[in-house]
Formats: sequence, structure tokens, C-alpha cells
Amino acid sequence: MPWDFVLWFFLGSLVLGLVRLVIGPSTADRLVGLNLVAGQVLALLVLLAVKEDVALYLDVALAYDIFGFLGILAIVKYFTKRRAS
Amino acid sequence: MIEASLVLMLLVAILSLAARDLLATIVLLAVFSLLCAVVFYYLHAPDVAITEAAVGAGVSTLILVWAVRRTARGEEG
Amino acid sequence: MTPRTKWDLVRFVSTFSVLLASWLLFAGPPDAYSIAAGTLSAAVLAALTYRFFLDDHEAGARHLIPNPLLLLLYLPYILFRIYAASFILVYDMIAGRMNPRIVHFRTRLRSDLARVVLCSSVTLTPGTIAVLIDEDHLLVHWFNAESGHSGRARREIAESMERFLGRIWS
Amino acid sequence: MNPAYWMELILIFLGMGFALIGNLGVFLMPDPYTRLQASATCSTTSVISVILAAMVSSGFSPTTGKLAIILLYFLVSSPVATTIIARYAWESGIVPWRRPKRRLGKGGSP
Repeated sequence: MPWDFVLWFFLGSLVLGLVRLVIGPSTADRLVGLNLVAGQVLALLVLLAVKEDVALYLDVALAYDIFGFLGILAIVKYFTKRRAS
Repeated sequence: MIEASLVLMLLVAILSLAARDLLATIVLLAVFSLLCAVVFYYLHAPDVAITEAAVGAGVSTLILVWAVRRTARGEEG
Repeated sequence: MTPRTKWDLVRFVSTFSVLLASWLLFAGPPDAYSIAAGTLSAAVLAALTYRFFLDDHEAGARHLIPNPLLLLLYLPYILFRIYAASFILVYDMIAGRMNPRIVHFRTRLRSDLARVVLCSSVTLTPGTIAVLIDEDHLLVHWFNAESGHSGRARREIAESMERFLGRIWS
Repeated sequence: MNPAYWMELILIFLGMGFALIGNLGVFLMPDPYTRLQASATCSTTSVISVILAAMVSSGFSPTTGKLAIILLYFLVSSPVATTIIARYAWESGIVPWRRPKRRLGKGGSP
């Protein structure tokens, strides 16, 4: 199984998501980029743990999975402007 | 591959310093701490990586968002 | 014992059992110290948070207990739906056939938990994203909408999942 | 060649293909909602494929159980994040992009 190639592929496509995060015109676009980067980093962590074959390393992916969307939740909770209607 | 992650971290840090909108800075710092967790992972320190992922993604973003809300968001205010 | 105290006790015990189960799941191979520490911390956390874990008005326990066999069957079903819908979405994106539209419809589900699971399933299926959910009213962004008609949208997006979920949380 | 190897290979390539299509879609789409659609494809289907491939690869061991827990948490947390972003875009007043209507009849200016 060519794991190394897959790891490089996900690191490269993470850069693609990062560009959307930087150039996004509105905050919603930036959050879409953050969601994208977070998903690919989760895949990267899982692949790394399976490559090393240590079950303890999967805890990083699990902790990131649980706490990952708290940042998005905080930004959305404190910066929501009600639409004027 | 660890070199590529470090270069990416440097890039994200520079971009977060150069951003005009403080909300963009917060989002970029979240990505920075994520890549930092990947680098710790490569250095065979999974416990540090767990702490970095939890604190960097959740708590530090929460504190920064709170601070930005209490002060001004842009450069002009 | 008044019904009030009984309901408080039920809420405390269910919160405690969920917390203890997740502790045992994460703690790995169990030994005496880990089980004792887990029981103690689960008791303290349950005493602090049982008011938020189960809301006060959710006294109709029939809406909360799922059918466990069907709940296990729902997982492969939703995985199949995700794969099928994402092949369709990728084909639409490559062929350039996009016609995004906001549609809204009402669900027939009664229980809150089933509505949340329906909202998550609609979002998880590529091609549709639930934008807002307000009681039984769903606002859905549909990538390749055939029509803006509400009944047609409900039939295309949510009907089969809704029937399945209605059988789980009956 | 055993079937598990081929299944793993197919799942990995499915994950990579969906990730590529999703990333390109996030570049090319016109507004936040459609970008969110593309990113949801990428971020759910590709990650689920990768986790399933890892589960097939590691066989029957404690790693597989932990991966199943990760998959379960991912199936809960990913749609929550997506719905939150869509709701943020909706409440901050971003109007969804519509395909411009083709005018019937003469092409004169209205």
C-alpha cells in the first residue's frame, strides 16, 4: 500500500483549501475553508496513525474530532448579525 | 514531510500577521495550531499533540473571539 | 417520593450511565483505579449537569428511547445514501448542471431527537444542506433543484429517511 | 491478491478523487452556499472513505474499534459544523446565487 503518496496528496490538497481560506471575500467563505482544512487534517492524522500502527496515536484524531468544531461554533455565536427585517 | 508541514506553518503565520481583518487572523491561527499538532505528531509526542489540538482548536479560539468582540474588529474600528 | 423527585432521579441516573459508558470506552483496559476514578468523576459531573442533559419538559420517555436494532441498521443505510448522492453531485459538478435553490418544507416527525437526526442526515447527504430548523420547519439549500415546490422537495429529499426515523423513534 | 487489499485500494482512491473534486469545487463555485456544498462532499465522503480504508487495512484489532468510534463522532460533528456555517451565512444576509433566467423571445434590452 503506497501510504506515502496518499499523505503527500492530502498535504497538497490542504494547501488548496488554505488558499480559499486566505482569499475568501466574506467570513462565511473563510469558515468554509477552515472546515475543509480541518477535514483533510483529520484524514491525514488517521492515515499517519494507521501507518505507524500504534492505537494510542488515534487519540489525537479523536480529540481533534470532538473539539474541532468548537472554534467555528464560537465565531458563529459571537459574530452573528441579525438580518434587518 | 515534516519540512513541508513546517514551511506551511511559517506561511500561515506570516499570512495571519498580514491579514487586515482580525477574524481572518483568528481563523488562520486555528489552522496554525492544527498544523502544529501534525508536527508534534511527527516528533512522536502524541500527548502534546492531543493537548495542542484541543486547546488550539477550542479554547484559544474562544478566548480570542471573546477579546475581539470586546474590542474593535478592523483596523479603523 | 413525589413525581418531581423521581424524574430528577431518572435524569441523574441516565446522565451518569452515559458518562460512565463513555469513560469506559475511552479508558482502555479496565483496572480498579481507573474504574473508581471514572465512577467518581461521572457522579460529580452528572450531579452538576443533569439539568441540561435531559430537558425538563422531555418527560415523555417514549420519544427518547430508540429502537436499537433499527438504529444500527440506519448507519449502513445513511452511508449508502451518502455515497450514492455524492456520485450524483460529482457528476453534476463536472457536467456543469447546477441550479441552486432554497426550498422549505415541514417534517412529520414528532420527537425532537428524530428531527435533529433528520437535519443532520439531510446535511450529511451531499447536494442538500439544511440551513435552518425551527420546530418542524426545515429550510434546505438544494444544489440541483428540479422545482421549488415544497411537497416535491420533501418527497425527493427527506421522505425515505423520514419514514425510517419515524420507525426508530416511534 | 486478496480482496481486502483491493477494497482498501478502491476506498483510498475514492477518497482522493472526492477530495480533489471538492477542492476544485470550492475554488470555482460562485457563492458561499454552493462552496459549502462542494466542501461538504469533500469533507464528508472523502474522510469517510479514508477512515473505512484504514479500518479495512488494520483488520480486526483495537485500532479498528477506535476508528469506528472516530467515524461515529465524525458523523455527528461534521453536519453540525456545516449547518452552523450555512446558518451563519443565512443570518448575516448573504443572498444565494441563482442561475440567471434566460430571456424568451427577442434579445432586445428591457
